[in-house]
Amino acid sequence: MIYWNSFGDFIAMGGYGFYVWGSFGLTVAIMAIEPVLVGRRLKNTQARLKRQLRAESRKETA
Amino acid sequence: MLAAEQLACVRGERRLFANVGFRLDGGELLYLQGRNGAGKTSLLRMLIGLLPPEAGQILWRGQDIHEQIDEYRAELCYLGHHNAIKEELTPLENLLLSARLADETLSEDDALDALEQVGLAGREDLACKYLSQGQKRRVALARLVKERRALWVLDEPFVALDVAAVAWLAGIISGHLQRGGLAVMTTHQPVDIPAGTVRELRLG
Amino acid sequence: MLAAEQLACVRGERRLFANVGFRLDGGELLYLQGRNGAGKTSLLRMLIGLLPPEAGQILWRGQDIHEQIDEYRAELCYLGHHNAIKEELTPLENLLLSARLADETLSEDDALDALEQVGLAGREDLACKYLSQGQKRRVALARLVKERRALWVLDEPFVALDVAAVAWLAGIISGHLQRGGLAVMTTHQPVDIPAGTVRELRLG
Amino acid sequence: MLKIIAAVIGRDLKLALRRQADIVSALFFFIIVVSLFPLGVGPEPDLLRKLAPGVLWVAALLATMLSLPRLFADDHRDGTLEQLALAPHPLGLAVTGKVFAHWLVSGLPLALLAPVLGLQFDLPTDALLVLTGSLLLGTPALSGIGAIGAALTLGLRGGGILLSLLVLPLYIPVLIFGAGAVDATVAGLGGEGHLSLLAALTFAALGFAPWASAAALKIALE
Amino acid sequence: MLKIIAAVIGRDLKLALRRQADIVSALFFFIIVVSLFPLGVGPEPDLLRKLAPGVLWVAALLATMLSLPRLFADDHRDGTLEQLALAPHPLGLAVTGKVFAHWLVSGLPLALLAPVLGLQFDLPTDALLVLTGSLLLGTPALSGIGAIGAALTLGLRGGGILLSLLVLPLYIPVLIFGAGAVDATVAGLGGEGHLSLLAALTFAALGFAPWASAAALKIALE
Amino acid sequence: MKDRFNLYRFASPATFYPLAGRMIPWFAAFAALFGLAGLYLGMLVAPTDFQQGEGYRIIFIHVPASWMSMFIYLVMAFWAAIGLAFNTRLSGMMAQALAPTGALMAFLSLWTGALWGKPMWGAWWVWDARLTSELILLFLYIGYMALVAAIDDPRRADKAGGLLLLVGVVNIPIIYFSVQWWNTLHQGSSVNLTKSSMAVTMLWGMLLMAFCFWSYAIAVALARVRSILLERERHTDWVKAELLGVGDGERA
Ligand code: HEM
Ligand SMILES: Nc1ncnc2c1ncn2[C@@H]1O[C@H](COP(=O)(O)OP(=O)(O)OP(=O)(O)O)[C@@H](O)[C@H]1O
Ligand SMILES: Nc1ncnc2c1ncn2[C@@H]1O[C@H](COP(=O)(O)OP(=O)(O)OP(=O)(O)O)[C@@H](O)[C@H]1O
Ligand SMILES: [Mg+2]
Ligand SMILES: [Mg+2]
Repeated sequence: MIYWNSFGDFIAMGGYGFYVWGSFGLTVAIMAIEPVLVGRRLKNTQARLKRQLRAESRKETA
Repeated sequence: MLAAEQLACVRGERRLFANVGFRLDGGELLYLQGRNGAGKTSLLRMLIGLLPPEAGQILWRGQDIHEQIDEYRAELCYLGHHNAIKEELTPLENLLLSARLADETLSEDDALDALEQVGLAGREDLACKYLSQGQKRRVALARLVKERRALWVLDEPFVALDVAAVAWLAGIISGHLQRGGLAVMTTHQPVDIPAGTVRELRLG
Repeated sequence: MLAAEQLACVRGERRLFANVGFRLDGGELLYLQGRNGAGKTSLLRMLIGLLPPEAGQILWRGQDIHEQIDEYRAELCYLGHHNAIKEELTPLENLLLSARLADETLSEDDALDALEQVGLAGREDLACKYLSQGQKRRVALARLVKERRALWVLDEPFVALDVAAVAWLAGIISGHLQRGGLAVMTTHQPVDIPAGTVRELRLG
Repeated sequence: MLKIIAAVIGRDLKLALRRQADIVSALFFFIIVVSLFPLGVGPEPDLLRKLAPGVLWVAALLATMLSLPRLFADDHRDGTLEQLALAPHPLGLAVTGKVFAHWLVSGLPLALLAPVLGLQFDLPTDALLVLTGSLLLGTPALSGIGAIGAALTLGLRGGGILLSLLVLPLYIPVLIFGAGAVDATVAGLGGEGHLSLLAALTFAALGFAPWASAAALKIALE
Repeated sequence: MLKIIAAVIGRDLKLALRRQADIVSALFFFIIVVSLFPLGVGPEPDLLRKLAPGVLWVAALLATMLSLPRLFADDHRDGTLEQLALAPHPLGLAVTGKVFAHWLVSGLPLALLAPVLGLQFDLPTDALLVLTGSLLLGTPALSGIGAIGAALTLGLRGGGILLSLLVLPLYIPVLIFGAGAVDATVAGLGGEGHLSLLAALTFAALGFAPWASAAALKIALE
Repeated sequence: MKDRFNLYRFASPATFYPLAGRMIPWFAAFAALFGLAGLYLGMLVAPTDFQQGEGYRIIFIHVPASWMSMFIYLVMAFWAAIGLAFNTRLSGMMAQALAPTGALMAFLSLWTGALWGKPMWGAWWVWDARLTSELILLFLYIGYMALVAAIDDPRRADKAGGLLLLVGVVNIPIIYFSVQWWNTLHQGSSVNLTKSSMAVTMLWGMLLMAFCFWSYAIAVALARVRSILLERERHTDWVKAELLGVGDGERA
């Protein structure tokens, strides 16, 4: 099934390695980083709001 | 004639007020009060239909203003923080143009007469940029002299006016009320309006 | 300490006033009056050295202010029509920055304290663009709380303030006078300043 | 309906005439930008002739764009816009008047000046004619589309540059067909096809833009 | 002396970071204007390569220029400028700080982005380097000269377009040497001569501009 | 009155926030699954292209990214239209949550296209209609984000941004049909339902990758809309309940 004869061939991509891996590399990088950033933003927001809301409710009860 | 029911206002993310209501009939003045940031200007902008209320409705002659917005506006005169005058034009040109754009008819004689009443006689032909802050305000107020629309909405009309001009404006508003007009007004300065019924509404 | 002699002012092509003079000593307040367009703001801008007088001179501790402009300005605090605050910054940042740019030292604690006094406690960390007109004015006024410069020049400081804030500011000005400071002020609203000698000067 | 449009046009023209500096500066900006290119690119006539349609059109775009922030800003600041919105007729009509007045003051003079500048680039006469025609046909679309951008960015800090960010991408079709018409004429192919597409664009923009701008203005006035 | 300059720079950078949209929009304006030319001129790579230095430099000029009106306008409108003028140190120092902050926010990013755009025009590598270098050297002069124009037109209606009218002619030497350096490199002649002239221009501008601007500001504040 | 209640409930932030939270893992899993399958087919199994050599494999990213860049814009425009017509709070937030991902997709389309163009056409970039209009699409995304960021009042931002989205939507057909309208370097559409000129494995690889990008975009946008929801609605009772784990406002 597998089309490639060797791993080296796979990396070389018939001489187009730079272009192919440049495309795939950046895409994979972006698709790895964006979710992390988004997830972090969500976590941060949740934590910050939690802190604020706690402080507020403490103020109210006080 | 003008009624507001259960109005609520949210600006940015803050709820400024909720459940505000009032009724106002001919010859009555609504005097809107409240500390800085209470939402007076916001309420006025709801009344003139520029700011959609978060909740509640505003009725004019028993009907929601947004269902008859052009008819409503033909009976409305609003004067905001800004003077709505063009610095390059003379007071006379400004007065005539603002009438034309508001779809009113105002003859040149009437306009000259109005300018004389606000104490700008002799300056009708000077571009407004040469007038002082208070004089510019007077040009804006000159609109009211010949204004016969039923509802006046005035946001801090007395700002920048000297004592003489304040008294004059109070007289103009009284006249409007006596003719059976309605007015809604905000101001931080206490001012005496000699005629008409004054209702107060305090926000916040 | 502050004296003006035979000042004259021409703006555009109009002579606003001529032969205006006064003397002001420690503990005294000069209350500048006049109808709209009389030239009050123009006179204040002369006093702070931004507008060169057409004729006459302004003396500080007996010497022309333009001969000692940096020294004079180190003793001067001016508050104009505009608030001189940045909408993107918080009240606290604004206060600290304006002190830094004016070459004053202001600790963060002092700044927080000042903000509390003007009734902005709890909003120190909110960007100023979210404040109402009156609240912004209060941020600007917070500068005065810790201000120990000798001469205060205030152009319509009470505009846009509600009743509570007006009383507070009058108190702050009294305190300044009691400490032997000088103040020059304009306003169309009559306001009671409880302490110090009040001199009046009427233009036009 | 026509009464109010005419009133707005009359007012805006009167204001523009009172401060002629505006009209003159837009024209001079156009001239200067066009003249910058020979300075940056070098003086070869062949190169310049090829450049000319693109440069003239891009400069016209930029000159129009620079005058856009003020289309509504003055009226907004001094409260006139509020009064227009409160008048008992649809705001779109008033905006139509303003767009038309803007074109009279900015687009029309550009189109009339362009052939003179085209001469500097050694364009042949038929290309000059098509250049003027394409500008006459295309600049109303620039005013119309620009009005939407101006309304969307009204009152925002940094509005000018944000405005160009929003508007320039939408100007690109106008630019392509406008400059394309001149290019085609220079190449001897005849620019009619481009010109009719340009006319279609302008019609669409003028029909649609005032109402979109009015909607954006109402949002800005809240 | 340095304290006040540093305070002004710190404040302006803080403000710029709070509204990053500004920086980003200026950059995108640059990109868009650069992209407009091929659309107007046509896609031939040879022609485009010849155009590239001129187009990139003109676009940098225009992008800088568009951000100029706000250099003092915000401070003027909210009264901060008055307070700066009333501070007990020369106004020129504060202006120096503002000019430097303006460059950090507008000129520097442009210079760093330019090589990427140069690639779109198929410029060779050494030309790309010289392009970046010339922009790094030249843009401070643009900020400095621009500050004078911004101060002179402060508070005038239609200031934006008037400003460009004043400033663009003064930018021409910078443009000629800047684009010239790149042109010379593309032609294989070496751009050092142009670059050193550019450096001289920048030094002169930075020494002189803050004080001229301060004088103009004082006039505007009367 | 009743159906209005339902409509609002459907778009109600309080119900949507937890729902989105539950959907995210699913779409993330789909994305990973389709991605692995697509890469396996595309990179390991599919044979070479006799014209373009191995360089053609960029297609497995280029085409899905290009499609998504256009599709996301259409979805944003759809939400904008809903928001302007029915004044629903959620629509504007959805549009804002999608924009960065859409811009990234447009950027990836440009990036992979440029890396493809260098070996195939000998230039990183040519000023051809499709490439140019894709670039404009990126500008439209950036313009939208800049406009929304410049407006402080979130609801004004939603409305103004929505209007801009609707105005800009004319660009999408231009991109899509540009290769047919203008004679350009860029190749035309080769995927169509009746006859496909591509090898079956290539086609499947591309479709799987497209599904991967699609699921990915949904997952990321949902996560982003959750933060936006929290920030916007931080004063409401449901956020309090959600974050502090207490009952709803009536109890408090
Ligand atoms: C930066 C440059 C490029 C951009 C912005 C771009 C843009 C696009 C877009 C928007 C599509 C999707 C449209 C559709 O499916 O009809 C697409 C598809 C495609 N592109 Fe590109 N492209 C670029 C460069 C290239 C290059 C250099 C090649 C190959 C030599 C290429 C080959 C393809 C192919 C084969 C498709 C799929 C068409 C189909 O089968 O439907 N593209 N591109
Ligand atoms: N467009 C807006 N976006 C966000 N917040 C706003 C907006 N307009 C007003 N606000 C906020 O709404 C509140 C009320 O503003 P408003 O102008 O109605 O107050 P006001 O009662 O007129 O106050 P003042 O007495 O100071 O004039 C303020 O806190 C203000 O910051
Ligand atoms: N820069 C200027 N150029 C020309 N005329 C000016 C300028 N500034 C002010 N004036 C004119 O000078 C006169 C006085 O203005 P000034 O602002 O000093 O008045 P004021 O006493 O403060 O009035 P107000 O009570 O309205 O604030 C006005 O007639 C005004 O039009
Ligand atoms: Mg108010
Ligand atoms: Mg004054």
